[in-house]
Formats: sequence, structure tokens, C-alpha cells
Amino acid sequence: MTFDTVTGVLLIPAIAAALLAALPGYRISARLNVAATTLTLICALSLFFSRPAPGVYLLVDDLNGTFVVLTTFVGFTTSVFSLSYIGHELETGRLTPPFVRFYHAMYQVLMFAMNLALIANNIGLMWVAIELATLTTVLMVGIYRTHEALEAAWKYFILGSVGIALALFGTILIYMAARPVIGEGLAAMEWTVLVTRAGAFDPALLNVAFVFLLLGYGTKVGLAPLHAWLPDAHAEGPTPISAVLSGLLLNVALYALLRFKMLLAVNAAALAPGPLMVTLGLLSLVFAAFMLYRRRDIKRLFAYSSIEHMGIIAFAFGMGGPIANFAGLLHMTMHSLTKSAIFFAVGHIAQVKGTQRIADMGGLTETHPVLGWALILGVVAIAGLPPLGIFMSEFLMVTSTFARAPLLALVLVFGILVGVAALFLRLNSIAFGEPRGSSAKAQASYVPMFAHLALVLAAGIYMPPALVAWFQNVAGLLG
Amino acid sequence: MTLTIALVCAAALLALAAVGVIMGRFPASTRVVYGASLIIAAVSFIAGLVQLVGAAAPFGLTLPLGVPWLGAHFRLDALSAFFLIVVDLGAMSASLFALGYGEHETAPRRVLPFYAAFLAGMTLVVLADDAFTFLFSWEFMSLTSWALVMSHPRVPENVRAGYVYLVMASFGTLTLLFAFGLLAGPDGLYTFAQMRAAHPSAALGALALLLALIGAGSKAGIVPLHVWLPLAHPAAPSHVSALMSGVMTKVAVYGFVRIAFELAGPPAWWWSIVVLAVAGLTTVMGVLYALMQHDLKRLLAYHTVENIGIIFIGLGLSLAFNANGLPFAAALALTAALLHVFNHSLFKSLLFFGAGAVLTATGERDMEHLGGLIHRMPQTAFVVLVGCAAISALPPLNGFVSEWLTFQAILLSPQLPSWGLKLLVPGVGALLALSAALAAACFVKAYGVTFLGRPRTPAAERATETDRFSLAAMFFLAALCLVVGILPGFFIDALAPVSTALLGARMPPQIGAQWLSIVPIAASRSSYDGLLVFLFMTLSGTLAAYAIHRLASDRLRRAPAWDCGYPDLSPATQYTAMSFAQPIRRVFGTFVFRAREQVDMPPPGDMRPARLTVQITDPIWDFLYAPLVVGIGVAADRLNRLQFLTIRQFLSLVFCALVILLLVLAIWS
Amino acid sequence: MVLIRDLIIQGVQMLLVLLLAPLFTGFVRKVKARLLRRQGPPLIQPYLDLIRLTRKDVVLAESASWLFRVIPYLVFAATWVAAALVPTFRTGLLFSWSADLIAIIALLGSARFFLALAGLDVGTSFGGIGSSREVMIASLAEPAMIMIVFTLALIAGSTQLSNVAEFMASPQVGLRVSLGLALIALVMVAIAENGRVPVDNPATHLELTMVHEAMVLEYSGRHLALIELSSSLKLLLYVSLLACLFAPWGIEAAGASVPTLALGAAAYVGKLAVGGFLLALFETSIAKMRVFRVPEFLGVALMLGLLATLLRFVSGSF
Amino acid sequence: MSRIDFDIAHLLAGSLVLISFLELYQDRLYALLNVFAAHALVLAASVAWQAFIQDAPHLYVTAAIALTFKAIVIPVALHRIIVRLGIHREIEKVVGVGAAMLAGMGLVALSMVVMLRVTHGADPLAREDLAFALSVVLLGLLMMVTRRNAVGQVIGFMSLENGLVLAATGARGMPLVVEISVAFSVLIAFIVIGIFLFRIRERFDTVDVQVIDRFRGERR
Repeated sequence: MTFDTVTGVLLIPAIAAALLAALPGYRISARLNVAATTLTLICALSLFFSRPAPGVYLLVDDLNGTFVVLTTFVGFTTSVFSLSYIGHELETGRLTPPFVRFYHAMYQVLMFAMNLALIANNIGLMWVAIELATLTTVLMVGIYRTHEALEAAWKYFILGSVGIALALFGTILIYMAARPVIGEGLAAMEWTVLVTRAGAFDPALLNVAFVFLLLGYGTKVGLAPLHAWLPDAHAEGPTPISAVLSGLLLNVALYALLRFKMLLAVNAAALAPGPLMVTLGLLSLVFAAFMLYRRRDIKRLFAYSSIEHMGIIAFAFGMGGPIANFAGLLHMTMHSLTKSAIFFAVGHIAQVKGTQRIADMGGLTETHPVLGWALILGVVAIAGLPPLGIFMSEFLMVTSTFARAPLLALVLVFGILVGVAALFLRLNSIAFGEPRGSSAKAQASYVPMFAHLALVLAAGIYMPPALVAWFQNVAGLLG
Repeated sequence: MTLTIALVCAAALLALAAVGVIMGRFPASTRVVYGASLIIAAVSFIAGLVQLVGAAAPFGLTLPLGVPWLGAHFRLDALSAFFLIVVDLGAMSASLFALGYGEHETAPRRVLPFYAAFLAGMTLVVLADDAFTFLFSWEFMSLTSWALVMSHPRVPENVRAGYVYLVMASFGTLTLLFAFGLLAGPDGLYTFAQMRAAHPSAALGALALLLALIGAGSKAGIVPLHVWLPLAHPAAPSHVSALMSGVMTKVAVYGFVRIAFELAGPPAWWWSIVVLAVAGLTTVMGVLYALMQHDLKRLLAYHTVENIGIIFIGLGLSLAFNANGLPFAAALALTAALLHVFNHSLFKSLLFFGAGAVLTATGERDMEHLGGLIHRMPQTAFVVLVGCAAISALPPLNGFVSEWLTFQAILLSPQLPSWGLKLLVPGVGALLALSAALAAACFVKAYGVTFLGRPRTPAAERATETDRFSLAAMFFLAALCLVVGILPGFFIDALAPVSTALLGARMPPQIGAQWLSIVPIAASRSSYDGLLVFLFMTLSGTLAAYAIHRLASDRLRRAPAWDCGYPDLSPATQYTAMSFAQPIRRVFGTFVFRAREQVDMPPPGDMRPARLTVQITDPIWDFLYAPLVVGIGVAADRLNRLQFLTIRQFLSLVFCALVILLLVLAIWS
Repeated sequence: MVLIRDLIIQGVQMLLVLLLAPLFTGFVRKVKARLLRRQGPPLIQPYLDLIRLTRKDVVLAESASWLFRVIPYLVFAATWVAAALVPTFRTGLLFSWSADLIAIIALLGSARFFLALAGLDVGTSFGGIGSSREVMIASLAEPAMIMIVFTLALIAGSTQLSNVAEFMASPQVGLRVSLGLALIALVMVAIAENGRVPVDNPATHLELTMVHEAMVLEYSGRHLALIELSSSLKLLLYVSLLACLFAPWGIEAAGASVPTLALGAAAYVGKLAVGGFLLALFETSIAKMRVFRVPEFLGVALMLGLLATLLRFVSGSF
Repeated sequence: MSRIDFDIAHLLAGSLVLISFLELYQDRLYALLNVFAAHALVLAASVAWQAFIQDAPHLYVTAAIALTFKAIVIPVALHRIIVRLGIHREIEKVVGVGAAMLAGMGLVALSMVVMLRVTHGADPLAREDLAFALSVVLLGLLMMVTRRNAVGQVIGFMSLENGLVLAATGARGMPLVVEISVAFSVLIAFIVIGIFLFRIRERFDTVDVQVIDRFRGERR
């Protein structure tokens, strides 16, 4: 059979996972990890050019194409980052070789699961994949085996399982709604079929289904009040995983939500999913913005900022319309890149300072200029200041919203402003002021961090027309 | 053509910023960066001058940057040309000054890149011709200047200043975002051309103007949004303070003018009421705050607030006249405002340079530790004196001209039909007059305590004259102050294209007037001739001097000052800044700042010193900002409890969410 | 030809004010003395004082700077130019358009600015007291003055002093409320600006009560002479301002013949005499007030001026 | 399908709801375990019945899993745990039985209201089944949030999951049902093992979730 890039995106991580599970030795496995992610990235990129026709189980269209490329790219950079990070963890003895082996295997499994969830053409399959992703991350979060890590993992596990259950119920309901129209069997779970026929589905069933899916997958997205697992999971797990969580897993869950939103959009009689997403989005935004103020742990701080931005993105997609959707996509991409870059920086900072307490780090721009300025640049980006990409998305979002729904825009801007104020309050005590904590030389890999930031910067100033056309197309799909 | 040059200059500045990052560690980089930015600013200054004086037709340019389907639009018309001139003049003098001043910088790597980028940002703001590019450059300008404020991050005040500044800046930008969102409409017509074409409804335009007033005003420093300004401007290195105070606030004024006069559509008369009221308040509050200060740079920063108020008075009047179909009066008011923009950028930069020179010479910003510097640094003392006279609106210097024009505009306003304005404008005029007098008082204090008298500290005694670059920059600006003061006609005529473009009317040409005097409306009504006044004063002064020295004695003896019978008075017995301001504090401060004085006078025979303590409260911070801060803190604390719930409680959150949504469903359908 | 004549007249005016100023001061002193049943110094005493002072050496404090020595000339120049622009016996002077009423006030303001600096230059506490109180008084007197100018300008439709004066002389000025208010305010401001009783006492020698005198305490010799001269110029200026605004009779319009000009000059001198007498009478009949009552005094002036302006704004008939 | 099939399916589903209420009512762990075993039993029965009437043999697998794993293995395992941990037999509840019951009533009513809006286009069996399944799910969730004790919560979660399986099997011809039920069994196994782990590694002296929660993220 001819080698199909789509299967490649799935196969490579799977095989790599198996190999890594078998292989001992940090050096080889880490390299292999990078190699695998590189290959996956190449496959994903090739999706731009040759795209297979949607099959029964797998589907690639513009929408999830975006997500796949983003996922594989961040997966790649993160693996490069973890090369140095995990090495340091080994030296300091926080992780023992068996755990490192486990970590690498799990990393690939996670990649596999996320890719599967993205390109699955079957709502059941997607559900399974997301559950798999969740369980792997649970294991990774608990990998340090400390009180806090176990507690975080446990919390994540319980809440995640409930979310999974709710999502499953929603999925079943969708099937129930589809069956009378499409007939029994797999066809009634295929995106391609569902979207075309959704107009005839039973609206009441769709509504209930969406409520469950919103809560189920919303838990993974980390929307308030379903967010509880997110900060601890980010804070206690190894930093590469925090980066992947914030940068990717949340997106994947969001992707699922978007799919179902499209489904409901087709059905005129069903309730409009927009307002629900807008409400949850604004709730998460404002809530997270206020939560930022009392954070003492640097990773938890940025975890909450992820909640905030997920809220913004959900808001944008909830508003809908070409401009808002475009802004949402852009914001999501920029947030993935920026937030993972921030976590790369934070990981190294926590390693050199030997702590995650903000109170114990200070004057970073003097002790570690590169890390310090990278962090500042990241925070500036995440705060939506030019010349970085998020400024554009927030510009489009706020202006387009204010013309349509001024009050919502007011809430949005209020949340953003409160969040920015909090972020810089913390940044001041981290990057400026009297130097505190160790000023030992950091052996860090700056490449992934700055690669991300460079991309974000470039996007803020100039976006290639091809990408724009792509995004606009997707925005059109989202309606 | 000129636009292309200006854009190229901006790009060059950005490149220069990159250079500053890369070779910042070499000591030579200071000279390189400042020298290069001086040249670049000069080039772009010439471009702006050609555009404005040549009265060339405005033309635009679109680059494939920014919002993809929109592109980055740039346009150089009379208004932006004028502000480009202001920006580049400030940039030139600041760079020249910094050629010397920058040598004292301890951490040049924290200054150089952002300095160049800051200049580029300001240039781009005045060139931008669509909402995105405008706000992009606007916020970029704020960001870079924030970085400059943070250039000495070990000082806690600087960190706090930078924080307040950044938050206020984001607030302003988001408000402007609203304004543009309003003007662009739901289908996103972001270019200014489209906004000009689309005529917004009166209510919509009014809202946009209000938002612009808040957004641009918070950057310009109108009361009560000024709180960041006196913190941030002094915290930056002095040449940057000069730029922030003298130029960046003007860029903010540009933003307001652009929106209020061009984009917000035909004005309604009551728009101006808001602007005028705020402006009057700003003027007086600014100068009163300044009078209470004894930190030299902070005092100057508060005077920026005052002058911004004066500028906005002019703009408000212009709006009022324009709305009531009095284009020529509107042109007069607008010209007055813009001329004051120019003048203020001159003497405020000059004064901040002086403060910087004092800072490098003595390491002191607190006036109470200075004094007698006129003996150690006579040249600096001279130019700063010129600056003080100019900002106090004393003839024949430039500050007086613009305030005089503003007064003339006020005197035209009885023609306004609406009662609200009839009652408001005289009050504003009174506030303007009051602030002018208070400003003079304040600069007597500032100059007298800093440069005159006897040195109060060893640092002040050991002061030495500053370097030649700094002096060159300061003399350059001082000369300009005098030139604008005695030949205002040329500058007023240069502003004619701007008012023609914005209002369709201009002031009568001034060049033709006899003896180079300026005649705003008609010779029979009012006229002023700075040149003649200057000549008369010099003539009669020298005449008197000559006569007396010739006919009477010119002998001179040095003797100790009259000590009232108490020998060897220590410098501590001089009047300090606080004591100098005491009468005015008693008159105005008691109810504005709730200023209180406690005198602790020991009984006779008790040897401990008597002390006088003054405490002053900032009403605006206390009533506006403190509650906000507290409120956010409380909310954060309340919500923070949610971080510490048990898993079960979190589950119940999920459960409640589910039930609520289901209920919604049940009720909804 | 006309130009030359105008030049001559302008010169005459300048010299006239310069020469009349000390005489006027002397006159006021004399009248005051007489009202107090004293003999009083001769009328020409101020001239003698000035000459004597210019002959003496200047005793300069060690801590005085170059600015301290320049300031007397600056102050004198500013005051003289201002005084030269106020029409005394003839309107439409050659250079009258070079500075309108606002500019004249500003000129006096700059004189005060530098004088206050001089007070701070030597670095003794008396100078400090003087200048800080001076600027406090000025900070209220100037806006009041501006308000008065507004009123007049709105009535006459011009800030050009000679035009205002001509308008005042012309019959279409009736009795107006705003004018009355402006007059009272102007008198109060004039008293404050010239440091007369009850605001300040020009003849005091107790440092703690001095304002103007404390400021110039360190001056001596020719410098002091210039200061004295410019203060009497200032007094004259205000009186002739009052005269040409509120008693504009006898001021000749431009292009009047020489004899009428002489008549105008005579009228002017007469007005001065009346003004001086009234001033002396006022000063002898009232006591000096505490420094911190002055703001209230001037506040009243400011309010009156503002009220007058408001009335003018609201309706042209006030 | 014939009337009787429908009635039996209906009966089984309804009894499932009833048993959920019983679970809510229990306040002793052993009793709770037994009731849950019954819950699983009834579920197995109803799944088997569905397999029979839909003649979908693969559903028998699910039924078998439900029977062996949920009705036997898990209860026994939990029984062991309880004995091993010697945790006190009382179940601390957040709200009293009465309140919990009332809330349960409300939830059932809610699910009925929500579900019965569904048009009759979907066949009635599916509709009724869904209504019951939804109530079971909600009751399970309610149990999780009202029980302080981890074992109680596990049982709550499992009954929630029973509701899901009920719904899945009720959905005629739904693919992946077996896989899903397997996946869920794995999930539950994880949870149980998790409790074990915590015990064995001496991390937490009791499995009371509140104590597990002692380490709140932000240490002051």
C-alpha cells in the first residue's frame, strides 16, 4: 500500500511509543523522541499539499488541518525543549531513568491520541482518543510522585473522568439524534455525514447533547467553573507537559466543541450554541483574570492565564462571524505558541532558581538576562501588546464585538484589562526589582522558545496570504 | 515622496534598535545610536517640513502588513506633517542631548534599543492611516516607553511607576479600540478614509469623541487620568523624560485631534462642553499639583498636565466654534492649540534637559537639596531661565504667544449661541488666567530654589557645568523659544494648511502685517508684536544701563548679606520649596489637597528643634483610584477561595453547572 | 513726516511717564503727610533720592549671582515699555498696536517674575518671605486683571488699549453694571499690585510685614534706584490706566494738533493729581491687613471681574 | 417490536433508577456495596435484554462485563479495601438522606422534562430509556457530590457510568458500545487502583478525599 501521510501522523507516534517503551537509556530515547516528532511534523505539513479523501474513520479538512499542524509543530518544539529539561531533571535526580523512559513513551502516546482526536471522522473515536489523551496526561502529571503531584493527578483524574462521562453521554445523544435520519451503524457517527444531514435531526436531542458535550469537553478546555484540575495539573507536572497541556490539549478539546457547534449551527430549530460559549467564555475570562492576583506559584500563574485565554477564544467563536472567527483562530494559534514558549522559559527559570515560588525569584533581567527578557516578551505577547500577534486578534475581536454587542465587549475588555494588570504585577516582581535567588548559569535550550516568539512576532506584523486564506476559509466553515 | 522618506526613517530607527540590542555591550554604542538617531530624525524632520511648508497635497501609501485583508495604510497630510515635525524636533534635540548625557548611563543596554524603537513608534503613530496601524504604533510607543521607564528596575518607585503607566496605557488603548470599533462599524471599515467617508450619527460620533477623549487623554495626561504621568516621566532617563513629556503627550493630542476633528464626523456644540470642562480642571489641577512638589522632574511632569489642559482648552473652543458655524474663530482656536503644542514641546524638553543636567551634576532631583547652581553651572542656569520664562508665558517668549492667542479665542466666544458655553467659557478663561499666574509662581519657586540662593548640600556645592552636547541641545531649544516668541507670524502661517484641512478655514496671513506683528482677527481688535517688544526691552534696558554706568557710578562692593543681626546664617535658613509654596498652599491647598500643617514648638528653654510637618492628600487618587485598587483586591481575595476547595466541592460546581444548563434548556424551549 | 511726528510723540510719551513717575510718588507722599498733619518731604524728594542712590556704590551680597545684577535693568525695561504703551494724553500711539492690554499685563508679570527671582537669589530668608508672598498675591491679582480685561474687551470689542480708550470716550458707552464691577475690581488689583495699604506698606521697615520691600532688601545703589523708579512707574501706569479707561475725557485721538495735545497733557496731569489725592486719602483712612487676609481681598476682586465677564457673555446689554 | 419487549426493557430501566435511589439512601458502606452490586446486576439484565430484542450479539459481551466486573469483581475488591484499610463503616454525607432524596426527585423530574420534549420520531423505547439513563447519570453525580468518602464516590461514579451504558445499549445499533464499556471498566479499575496506591504508598492515612485534598496547590 502507498504510504499515506494521514496514517503517518498516527502511525509514527504509535510506533515511536512502542520503541520508547522498550528502549532504555536517556540519550537515545530523547533523540528518538525528537526524531519521531520531527517526522510527524513533516507528515502533518505535507497535509497542506496532498490531502486524502475523508474515510470512514479519518478525515482531514481545513479546520482540523490547522489544528494538526499546530499540534505537531508544538509537539516537535516541546520535544526539543524537553531534551534539555529532562536531562536537567535527571541530573538533579528528580526523575529516575525508568520514569524518564515512561515519560518518553507517554509523550508519544499523547501525541498519537491528540492527532487521532483531531483527524478522527467519528465522534465515538474522537471521544476515545480524548479520553486516552487525558489518561496519559494524568499519568504524566503524577510522574514526580510528590504529595502535590499525586494530589494534582488525582484531582485531574476524577474531574477528567466525570468530564469524559458527560461527553460520552452527549455523544450517545448525538447518535440517537442522528439514527432516525441516517440509519444505524457507523454512518450515524461520521462528521462528514452528520454535518450534511444535521438539519433534519431532532432539535431537543441536539440541545441536550450539546449541553453535555459543552460540559464534558469544556472540562478539558478548562472553562470556569470546570477548570479546577487545570492549575494544579500545570503546576505539578513536568514543564514540557504543562506546555503541551496549555498549548495543545486545551485546543483539541476546543476543536471537539467547535465541531459540535457547527453541527448545531446547521440545525435551525436547535438552540444557538453561541450564547452558551460566550457566557462560559466571559465567565472564565473574568474569573481567571481575578485569580491571577493571588498566585504565588509561577506555573500556576500562567495556567490561570491559559484559562483566561481559553475564555477569550471561546468567546470569539461564540460570537461567530467572519472577523470574530478569524480572530478566534488567530488567537488560539498565537496563544498555543506564546504560552508554550512562556512555559519553556518558566521551566528553565524554575530550574535555575530551584523553586516555583514567585517570591523567591526576582531581578531576573539582571541575573539571567536572556531568560528574563524572553519571559517579558512572552508576557507582553500574552497580554496582547504589539508588535506581537495576539494584539491583532484582540484588536479584531474587540472592535468587531463592540460594533455588535457593546456590553459584551465591555465585559471582555474589563477582563482583559484586569488580567493584564495582574500579569504585569507578577512580572514586575519576577523580572525586575532587587535580584533574588541563585544567579547560576542556566544550561537551557533557547531555540524552541525564541522560535515560537519569532513566529508570534512575525504574525503580529505580517501574515502570509496563503495562511490568511486558509484561516478565512476555516472561519467561513465555522459560520 | 516625503511620506516614503519618513517611513524609511522609521524603519531605519527600528533597525537601529536592533543594532542597539546587538552591540549594546560596547561602550561606543551610545554614541552610535544617539548620533544615528539624530541624523535620521533630522532627515525625517526635513521631510515633514517640506510637506507642511510646501503645502503639498496629502498622499497615502499601503504596505502589505498588519491586518491581512486591510494592509497597513500610511498618509502624510498637513496635520500629521506638523506633528511629525514636533516629534522629530524633540527627537533631534533629545538625541543631541543624549550624546553627552547618555555617557552617564549605567545600563545603556536597557535604554538604547528602546530609545530608537520609541522614536520609531511615535513617528508611525502620526503617519498611520488606519485603525490597526494607528493603535499598533500607539501601543508600541507605550510599550517601548514603558521599557525605558523600567530602565533602572532596582528602584522600587520606578517599578511601581512603570506598572501604573502600563496599566493606564492599556486602558487608554482599549478605550481607543472602542472608539475605532464604533467608527469602523460591524463590517470592519478600519481605514481612516472609510471612516471619513462614512458619516456617523451625532450620538455615535459623540460617543466616539468621548472615548477618544478618555483614550487619548489618558495618554496626554488630562485630569483625572493623569496619575501615571508624574510617576513615569521622572522615572525615565532625563532625555527620555523630555521625549515623553514634550513629545509623546503631543502624539496623544494628535490622536484626539485626528478623531475629534476628522473621523467623528460633524461636531455637535455640546461635545465641546465636556472637553472644555475637563481641560479647565486639568489646567488648574496640574499647576496646583506642581506647586506642591519639590522633586524637580515631578514638578515638570505636573506642568505637562497643566499645559495639556491649555491645549485642550484651545481644542474645545475650536470644536465649539466649528459646531456653531464660526470657522474662522475655530481656526484661531485650533491654531492657538497647535502652536502651544509646538511651544510646549520646545520648552518642556528644554526644562527636562536642564533637570537632567542638574541630575548628572549633583545626583539630586530633590530641590530641597540643591541651590546656588547658577554659580557652578552658569550656562545651564541661563538656558533653564529662558525655559522657565517661556513656560510661565512671559513676553517676548513663545509661551506667551500661544496663550495670548487662546485668550483671543476666548474673547471671541460670546458669539456662541448656546447658553451652556456662554456660562462655561468665561469660567474656563478665569481658570486659564489663574493657572498662568500660578505657573509663574511655580517656576519662580523651581528656578529660585534650584539655581539661586546658596547651595544646601555638598553635592550642590560640588556641581560642575554639564558637557557640550547637552549644552548645545539646550541652547538650540532656548534659541527656538525666543525665535517663535518674536517671530510668531511665520509659525502661525505654517499652521494654516492644518486648519484649512480640518476646518476649511484659516487665520488671516500674518507675514504681511506691519513690523511682523500678529493680528488674529483685525488690527482694530487686537495685535501683538513680539519683535518690537523685544527690541524695546533690550533697547531701554541697555539704555538705562549705559546711562547709569556712564553718568553715575559703576562701582561695586561685595559684602555679607544682611543677616538681621544674626551672624553666619546657615544655608538651611533659606526659603525651601515647601516654605516658598506655603502661602499658596494655604490659599488653594487647604481645600484642594486638604493640606494640613502641624507646628511642634518646644517650650522656651527646651533645646530640641521646632518642626513643621505638612501632609497633603491627593484627592483624585484617594477618591478614584484607591477604591478601585481595594475593590479589585477584595474581589481577588473572595474568588481566590475557589482555589482551595476539595475535589468534591469542585465536582459539585460541575454538577451545579450541569443542572443549571439543563434547567435553562427546560425553560428555554 | 507723519511717521516722524508719531515717533516724536511716542518718545515724548515715554519720557513723560518716566519723568512724571517720581513726581507722582512724591505727590502722594506729600498729600499723605499733609493728611496726617505732617510737613512731609518736598515734592521732588524722590528725584533727589534716585540721584543720590545712583551716585552710591552698589553693595552686593557675596552670594549674589550675575542674575541679581541684571534683574534691575530687566525689571525697569519691562515696566517702562509697559508704561509707555498706556495712552496718557493721546491715543493711537505709534507703537500702541505692538502690545495690547493682555501683553501689558504680561510685561508687568515678567517684571514681577524676575523681581521675585532676585528675592531668592541672595539666599536670605527675607528675600524668600518677600517673593513667596509676592507671587501669592500675584497669583490672584493677575487672573482678576485678566477678567477685567475681558470685560473691557467685550465692551469695546478690542483688547487694544487705545481703541478701548477711544471707545470709552465715545458716547455709546452708557453706564453699565459690568463697567462698575470692573472699576472696583481694577482699583483693588491696582492697590494690591502696587503694594499699597492695606495690602502692603511701602514705607514699612519691619521685615516680617514687608512684601515688596523684603524682596528688594538686598538691593542698594543704582540697582535700588532702578527698582524704586520702576515701582513708581508701575504706580503711574495703573493710575493712568484707570484714567484712560474710566475717565477718558481729554485724551486726544490720533492726528490731533499740538495745542490740543498740550490740552490733553494738562487734562492728564489733572487726572493724576485727583488720582493721587484719592489714593493718599484712601491709604491714610485704612489700616494694613494681615497677609492672609489679602487672598480674600483679591478673591473678591477676581469674583467681581468674573461676574462682570459673565454678565457680558450672557448679554451685550450689561 | 412487541409490547412486552418494550415493557420489560422499560421495567428494567425503571428499576435501575429505583436502585440508584436506594444507593442514595444507604449510609453504611457494606450495604452500599451490595446495593451497587444489585445495580450492576439489573444493568446486566437490561443490557442482555437489549441484546436479545435488538438481536445484537456483541451487546452480550457488554452484559457479561457488567455482570462479572461490576457486579462481582469491583464490589469484592472494594470490600477488601474497606477491610484492609479498616476505614470506619459510616459514610459521612454532606446533606441528610431526606435532602438527598428530594434533590434526586428533582433531578429525575428534570431529566424527564428535558427528555420527553424529544419528538416521537425517535422510537419510544429509546426515548424512555434515555430519560431513565439521564436520571441515573444525574443521580450518580449527585451521589458523588454528596458523599465525603472515596469509596462512596467511586460507587457514585460507577452508577453514573451504568447510566451511560444503559443509554448506549438503548441506542439501537450504536457502534463501539463494547469498546466504550471496556474503556470505562479500565477507567474504574484505575480509580480503584488509585485508592490502593495511595494506601499502599502510605501517602494518605485515609481515603477520605478531603484528606487527600490536604495539600492545596498554593502553600502560603
